[in-house]
Amino acid sequence: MTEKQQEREFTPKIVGFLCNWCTYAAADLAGSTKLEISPALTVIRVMCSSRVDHNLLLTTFFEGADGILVAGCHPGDCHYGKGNYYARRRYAVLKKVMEGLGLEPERLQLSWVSASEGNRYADVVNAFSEKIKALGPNPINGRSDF
Amino acid sequence: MQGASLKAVDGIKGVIRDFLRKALESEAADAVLVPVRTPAKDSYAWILTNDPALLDEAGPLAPTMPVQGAKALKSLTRKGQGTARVIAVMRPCEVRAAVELSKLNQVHLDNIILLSYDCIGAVPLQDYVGEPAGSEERFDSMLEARKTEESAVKPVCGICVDFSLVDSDIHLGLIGLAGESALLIPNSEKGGALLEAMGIACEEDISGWMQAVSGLKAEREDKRSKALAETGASLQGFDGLHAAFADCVGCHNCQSACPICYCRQCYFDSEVARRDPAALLDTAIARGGIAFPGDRVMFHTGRMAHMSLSCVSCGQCSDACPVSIPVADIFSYMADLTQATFEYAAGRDDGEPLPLRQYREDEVEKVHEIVKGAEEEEVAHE
Amino acid sequence: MDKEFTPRIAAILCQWCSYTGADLAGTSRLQYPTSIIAMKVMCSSRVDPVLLLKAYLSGSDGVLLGGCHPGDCHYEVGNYHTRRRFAILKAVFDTLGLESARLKLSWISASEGPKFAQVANDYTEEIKKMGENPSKKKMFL
Amino acid sequence: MSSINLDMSAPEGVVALLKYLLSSGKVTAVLVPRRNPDTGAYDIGLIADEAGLDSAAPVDPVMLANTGQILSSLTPAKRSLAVVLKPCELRAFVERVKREQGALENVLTISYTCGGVFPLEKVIGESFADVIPNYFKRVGSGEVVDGTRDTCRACEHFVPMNADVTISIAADAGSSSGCRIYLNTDQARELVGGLEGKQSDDEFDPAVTLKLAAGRKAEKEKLFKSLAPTGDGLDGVIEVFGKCVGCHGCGRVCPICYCLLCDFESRSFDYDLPYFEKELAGKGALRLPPDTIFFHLGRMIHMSFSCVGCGLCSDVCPVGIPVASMFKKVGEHTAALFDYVAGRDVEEKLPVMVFKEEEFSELG
Amino acid sequence: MKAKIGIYVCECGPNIGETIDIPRVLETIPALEGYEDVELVPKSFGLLCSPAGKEYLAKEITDNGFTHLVVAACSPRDHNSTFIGVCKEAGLNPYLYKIINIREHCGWIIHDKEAATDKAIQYIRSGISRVLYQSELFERQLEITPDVLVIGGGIAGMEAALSLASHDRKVYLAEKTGELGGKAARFASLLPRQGRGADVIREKIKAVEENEHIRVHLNTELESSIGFLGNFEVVLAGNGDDEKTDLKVGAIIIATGYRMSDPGSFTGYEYADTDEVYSSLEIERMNGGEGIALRSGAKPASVALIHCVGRQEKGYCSRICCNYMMKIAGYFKKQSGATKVTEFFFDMCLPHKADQEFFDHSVGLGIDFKRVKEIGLSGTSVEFAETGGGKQKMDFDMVVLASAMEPSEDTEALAGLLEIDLDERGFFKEAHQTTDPVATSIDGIFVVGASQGPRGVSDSMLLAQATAGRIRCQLKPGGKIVPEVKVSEIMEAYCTGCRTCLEVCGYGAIYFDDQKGISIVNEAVCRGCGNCFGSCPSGALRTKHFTNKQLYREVTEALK
Amino acid sequence: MSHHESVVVVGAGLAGMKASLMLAHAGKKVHLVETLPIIGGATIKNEESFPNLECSTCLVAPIQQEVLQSPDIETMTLSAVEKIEGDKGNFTVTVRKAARYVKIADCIGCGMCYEPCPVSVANEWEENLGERKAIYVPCAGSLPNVPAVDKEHCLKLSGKQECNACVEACMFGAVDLDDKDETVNIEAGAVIVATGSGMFDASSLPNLGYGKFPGVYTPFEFERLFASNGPTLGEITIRDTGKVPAKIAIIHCVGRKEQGYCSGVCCMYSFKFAHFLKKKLPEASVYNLHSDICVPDKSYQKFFDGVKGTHTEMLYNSSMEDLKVSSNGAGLKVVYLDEAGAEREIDVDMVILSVAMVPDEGALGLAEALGIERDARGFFKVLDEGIVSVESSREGIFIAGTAEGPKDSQSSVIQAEAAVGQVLAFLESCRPEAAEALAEDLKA
Repeated sequence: MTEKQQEREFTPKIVGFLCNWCTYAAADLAGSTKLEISPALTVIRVMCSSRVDHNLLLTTFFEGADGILVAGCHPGDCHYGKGNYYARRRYAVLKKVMEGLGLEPERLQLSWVSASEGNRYADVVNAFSEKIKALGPNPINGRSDF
Repeated sequence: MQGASLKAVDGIKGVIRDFLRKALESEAADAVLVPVRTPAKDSYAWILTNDPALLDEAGPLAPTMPVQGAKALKSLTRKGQGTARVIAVMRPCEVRAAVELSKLNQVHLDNIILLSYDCIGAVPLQDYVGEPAGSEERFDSMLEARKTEESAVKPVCGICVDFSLVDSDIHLGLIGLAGESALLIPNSEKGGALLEAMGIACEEDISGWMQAVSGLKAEREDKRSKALAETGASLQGFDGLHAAFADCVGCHNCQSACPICYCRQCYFDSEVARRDPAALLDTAIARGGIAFPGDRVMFHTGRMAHMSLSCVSCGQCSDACPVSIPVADIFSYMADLTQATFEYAAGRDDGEPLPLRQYREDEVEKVHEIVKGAEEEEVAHE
Repeated sequence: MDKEFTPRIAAILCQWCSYTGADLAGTSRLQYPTSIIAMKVMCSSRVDPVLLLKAYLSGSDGVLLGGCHPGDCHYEVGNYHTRRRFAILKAVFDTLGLESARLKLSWISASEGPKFAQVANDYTEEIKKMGENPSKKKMFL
Repeated sequence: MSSINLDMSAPEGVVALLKYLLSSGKVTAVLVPRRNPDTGAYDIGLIADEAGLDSAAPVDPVMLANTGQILSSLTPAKRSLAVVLKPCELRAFVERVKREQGALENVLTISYTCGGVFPLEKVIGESFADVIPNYFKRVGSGEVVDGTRDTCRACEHFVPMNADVTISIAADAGSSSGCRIYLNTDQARELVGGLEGKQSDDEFDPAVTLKLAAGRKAEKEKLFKSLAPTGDGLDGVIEVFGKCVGCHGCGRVCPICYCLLCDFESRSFDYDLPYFEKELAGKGALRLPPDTIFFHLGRMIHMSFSCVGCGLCSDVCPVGIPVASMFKKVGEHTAALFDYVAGRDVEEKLPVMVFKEEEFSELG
Repeated sequence: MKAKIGIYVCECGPNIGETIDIPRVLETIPALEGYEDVELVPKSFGLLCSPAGKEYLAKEITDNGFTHLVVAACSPRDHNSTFIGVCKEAGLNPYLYKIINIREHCGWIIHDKEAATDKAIQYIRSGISRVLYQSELFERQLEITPDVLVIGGGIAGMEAALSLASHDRKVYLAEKTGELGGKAARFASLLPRQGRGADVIREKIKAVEENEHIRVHLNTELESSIGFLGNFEVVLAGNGDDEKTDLKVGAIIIATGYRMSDPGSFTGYEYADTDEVYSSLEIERMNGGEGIALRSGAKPASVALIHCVGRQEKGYCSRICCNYMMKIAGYFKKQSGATKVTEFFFDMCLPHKADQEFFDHSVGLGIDFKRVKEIGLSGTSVEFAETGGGKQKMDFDMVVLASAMEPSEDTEALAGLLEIDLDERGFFKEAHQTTDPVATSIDGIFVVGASQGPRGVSDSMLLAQATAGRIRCQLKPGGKIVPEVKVSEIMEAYCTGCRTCLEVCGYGAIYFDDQKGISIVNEAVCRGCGNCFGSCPSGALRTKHFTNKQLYREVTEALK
Repeated sequence: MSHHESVVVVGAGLAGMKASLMLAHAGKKVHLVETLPIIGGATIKNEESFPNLECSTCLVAPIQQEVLQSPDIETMTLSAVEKIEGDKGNFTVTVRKAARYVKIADCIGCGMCYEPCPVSVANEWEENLGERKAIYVPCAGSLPNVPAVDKEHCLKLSGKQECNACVEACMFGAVDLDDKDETVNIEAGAVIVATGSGMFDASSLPNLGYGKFPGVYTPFEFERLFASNGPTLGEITIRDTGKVPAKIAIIHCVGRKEQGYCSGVCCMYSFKFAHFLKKKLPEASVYNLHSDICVPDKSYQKFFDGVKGTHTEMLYNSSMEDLKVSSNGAGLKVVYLDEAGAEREIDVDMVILSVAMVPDEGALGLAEALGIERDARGFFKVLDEGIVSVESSREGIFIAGTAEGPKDSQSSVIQAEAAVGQVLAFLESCRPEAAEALAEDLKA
């Protein structure tokens, strides 16, 4: 197989942590509208985006996820009041660490998708999955020295 | 701000010993926490004492920093504040760590008087224990010249910009002062009250000293940004990261020596972080192999995410590393990066809340940029 | 050394035998020195030797661990385990040249009030002879 | 059949053996030290792909971490693994199995007569590669090699105990050109039996190691004497451990210290101020953080009889305390109380798990 | 015991039946690697959420003796509760079950059937893996006390007390001052749309005093409070004496009202004490007494009423000023029809359907309304510019200012004591401004009346009634409460006591145990969002049913 | 179950749903009667709610879901109250349930039935901005997620043609075109009326051009235009022309004078629209033509300050009668009188009319059916307006939400909660034990 072919055949593995109240609902809406969404994403439901801590994201990344999506309610809409504000700060720290280490921070994405935004959900997931496709596999997957 | 000029008979160390003795004798303080040389004369340890006579053996300006002072303070005050007023003689980075720990409720500073000084750096621990007598000599000559010799101190000391006045109660100015004199500067109400109780009047002009300090600071800032940029460049990507930590043996000494890593048990040593045997084997099969000691890079990056916001660049991690990984340089680099994101500086001010304990609805610019970036890209795609 | 030296001996006693023995010594009006500071545990096997070590390092001049005679343990076999652990502790002390004589294990049954008093007296005398626990003066511990 | 001889140096022979195991599908993966050919950095690889064995350095005189400890995180193994361990690492693993921290099922243990390893600080230098050939030469001739760790030079248990496979290296002058593989168990014969080589019924003869054993013993006595040179008792202990910075790295890398949260780091070792005030009143001075020496003595009480002398604790000590030597010395005494040898036999119960009714009558 | 997992794929008609190759799913599952020591029983069914499906599933669980259950069907938002019900009925702890959403996340969105099937298998495998890490959780029922403490004896507090007091519910009413009624007790009249005269306040006071189920504590303030919905322990303290009252109540209602901001503190209104400038409350007082008069005792012949004083500075409209200024204008007109009354307003705020009528009525009284864009005061001389006009100056005998309402003085202290939030303006903050306006972030603590924001008498009373509604629903006498099960817990050994979790928790569900030096989750209060977990670097927290182990399983499976 | 354990709630908007849930929590059996095929009310038409611009669906969907899943709430869609008999605490409420033609219990909401339906009609729920089939759910994400058949347009039901497309498409046999309307009698102790409100008919003011120019919109039309689950998927384009507007005028107080009151919420939603427009069309110019600004909540001013100047130009319109919207060829021209009474004009592409909230069109009928009074403006009257704001003129019947008068969501919820409190107290007083206790009290 040539490198190019390989590239073409690459189906990324993306893990999406979706907040139960907004983004998970948006995913349902997208589903019931039968929008086509990239199978690259595997959804993991959490109650709130603030539940997602650094270690969970790092583990996911070092376990070889090609992309990680954290998605929750828009700021101000958190079902629990202010969880997503904290989530946003934690995300910013991790993003900065990845940036500082040149670990392709674009593999980590935070998105706000509300329950009525089924289309946006599809767009976000598909765009992210395209972006990751273009980026190629998480380099850790080719390495036996980690 | 004004200070009191102190003339010493017995070198700078003598100035501090004298001051501490007086503080105990005048009952302005109940105890002091200072480094004292170990009986084998091969290191220093933190000693809490109320006995003025014992201070003769104290090395308040220890050449090396075996245990970060904030950790000593933590062991003393983690469970709360007593009534005894304790003067702790600590380097600026130790004071800053103590301030961070105070925010994290691991240190209680109410009855602690932090006495700090212009720091000329610390000799790397392994250098010191390898050659204690020589290190003492070298340090003393640096102290006399009041000038840092970069080859003799830890790399982070050479690029330290917070070597002088920090959030202490009393500061001892040394840099740029002639002869054996030192400037005692009250730096908080508590500190001022102590000096007053000891009958020390602070009426000396300190602008000369301040000028010398800011001069050095400017010099250091320049050096620091260059050095950190270099570190950053060496780290890039999985290759860089792997190279940096290739020799890591997974002992986690860096974490346990770190004053900021206050967890009882590091998450990465915990049961939760352990992967089950089958999962490890699966990963090995998928990648062709995995490397042990396991999760080394994950540990270091995880620690960056967890504590770089509070990192004070004291260099203890490098001191504790048995395989000479420049952990401190790396963390210092990361600390500058993450702290700038939140317009935060670790240990700058006890009143400044920890970034992850608060939020703003309209985020500070850099956080906003990070999050905004992702949002805009999506919209553009639509 | 101070002639008036009265040692402090931490005595950790199993509640079924030794502690009852100590009580008996008391109710029998048997004299034993005030140096003994008795503490009750359910079984001598509850005592991790590290606790005895802590007592030693904290300046206890002597450390006495009392339990039921081998075979008499209220919990069947607890004191056999105690004995092994104590042996390890002693061996560590001996190897490092620490004064293992400051550690004492004694089997005292509930009826042995006199034995308790005897052990207390003898051990106190022995410790008196040894003098103060040097760890009291070691600030670098 | 109980041995196979390969026509290559022992280190090469081990790699060939591992390659055979992987390529024949007898094992799913092997756990073995590797050396990055570009950087010279070592790690311990769990390798599932035969190509990955090219960088294997199975018997290099390096110990980055205790392979026994790593192996225990990979067990119980659902699929079969082969592991190359130093004798002390194997003993550590066995000690861990006794503590339910691992299992022997599905694990093929490969060990070798060990010439000792170099301290970590020497290993990380670039020039280390140059040291290795000379090392194997001297090891083969049964010498106690200069520059290897104190505890290795003083180690008398360099012949593996209960390994499935034993490779003859130390005190075997032939090991530079021939690799003698002894198959000690049925499992070994089943998995390795198909390896192409000169088969024989020879069994490993401990007699050849006697000279090395004697040399090691002499080193040991010297070492024990050198500890705490100027003091004995508390002063001696303070002399040795006084510069401890309390990082507890020794405990963390110790394969025997298996506690998830060391008691000395737990809440029970937090003191409140009245405690410190009392201490201060008594002594006039006290050290902070407290319990510096206590930690080491406590650890000796808890685990010294299981100490296998792997030496990692000394390696990671940032202030160069001879932790391993001290533990080795104490451990010999505590284990001797019970005629116990750590890691000798997985069936042998930990001394603190069992007792005899008639023993230690002198104690009370 | 060997785990036996039932895996039921719902065909959901064509929705899953045709979009996913169910036979392939069923074939693949038993062959999954790594589950050799687990018994997997995969089956499919037409429509599991139908009555027949539920019955079938319940029977399957019982007959097979499943230890765990995985249902591959639709979104948990649709039918999680359905299958939880089935588990409960069949005697399987519902926390040992998991629903896998293969309809919304596979069948409907992945249009290639093969790919959708692969994805479904992946999700199901992940579910199997996860349930093995799930543990049983049990609902708890907590006893409650239905009694209520009301803090503040103004109109809102009294209304709340009256709405709740009954033979099986006691209400304690703590009032800081020596009398009930609050500011409204001094009103000479209410707004016309409020239907009744001001005597309604007096009637309420009497009703409260006579109600045997209400215990009034005058000159009393809250000293401390701990607990949660249904179980608060509070201490009241007399502010004149040292008397302490310990109470157990199920809910706390804050009705501490408002305070008029000092108009003199706003730019343009720096008047002297001797000036004939008054606040609306002063006018109410005069009107209720000797009549509205100047300091000299003379009745004013001309009066300026100025709206929106301090609105700019405070950053909010106080909602009721336009209306009560018209009421006050009416007082002047009633006192003497000849009084020249001029109202200066910026925007007339008449948000109630009846307000316009009142305005029209006021115009009819001859009140001169001037819409201004700027205004200033110097003594009793008013400088202003009307919209669309230039600057003018008019002199009056008297000026009345409608100053912004602000939180009453003890608001901040009370919020600190009860650990509830204040909004950016200093009023108590609602749990949710739109959907939960009378509750606070702490379940069981409610805010009514003007302490929640500027309100008039009738709105305050309505809020009080709303709170009564809430409490009646949540705290039935003799009833119990069932707290959330999927809560956080703290593992003592790993907690360092840094209290980060306390700060990020939005519900006050975590408290600090000084004795132990650790944080502790009050499971009765925790809502299970997991923010505390996200904040804890030590991993000392565990979010039940969303533990790290469980989520790591999902991640690992996602990456296989 | 005795009467007093059961309550009828009329209207499944925010107030009605909140009230139902609370009553269910309190252990009452609730019959929630809704005329539409879905629940959620006006709130779910909005993408975001003021003042915090929270996603309305995120706020309301959990409430809808809980209502539908509650075993204590019987949700009756396509239903209306016909009459009520009995009195306080002992009502018999007659509800007419229109046939849905889809069995809710059997339908799983997959939507397979819409596709083959040959009929396409304007979707009134989408303010006629989009189309729907004769078997339909009003919009994606509707709850209950079960379609209904519009018998007026269904070929078979209207007798136009024999068509069974939807019946055949349904795998579950859930479509039942033989379904019949039915009438049920509910025994209930109390009734809460939460039927919401209507919108002032802008076409009654010809000078505003509504109905005449495609660029003139009502608020709900604009909400649906903006909604990401709306007919344009949130794209703001002018109907017929498909043009993206560059200039938009929002005209306040439409119908205020005619109705005789300020609705109290229009200023806020007008500002919200300005925010929406700027968010989606950053280059657009937005004008708010206003008179008195009414932002009566503590948080509203901040919102207003946030849009004023940055998101919209504020233009004072001193006379609604003199305002005129006309065509200028390419777009629209708005002529109005400014604060000084001078005539001004602006050219725009789109006009949004912020119309008054008015009584719901069914209010009169419902008032008659329930035997309760309405006020002069046509809203349901409450006893002692203002002091006890939830009791209707008939004992045992309570009013909540905008059925009582214009108000914002917060006030609607407050009223619903208050109504529940009153209902519970009322039902308590109706219990025979309570009567006995009272009698005893009196004796004593």
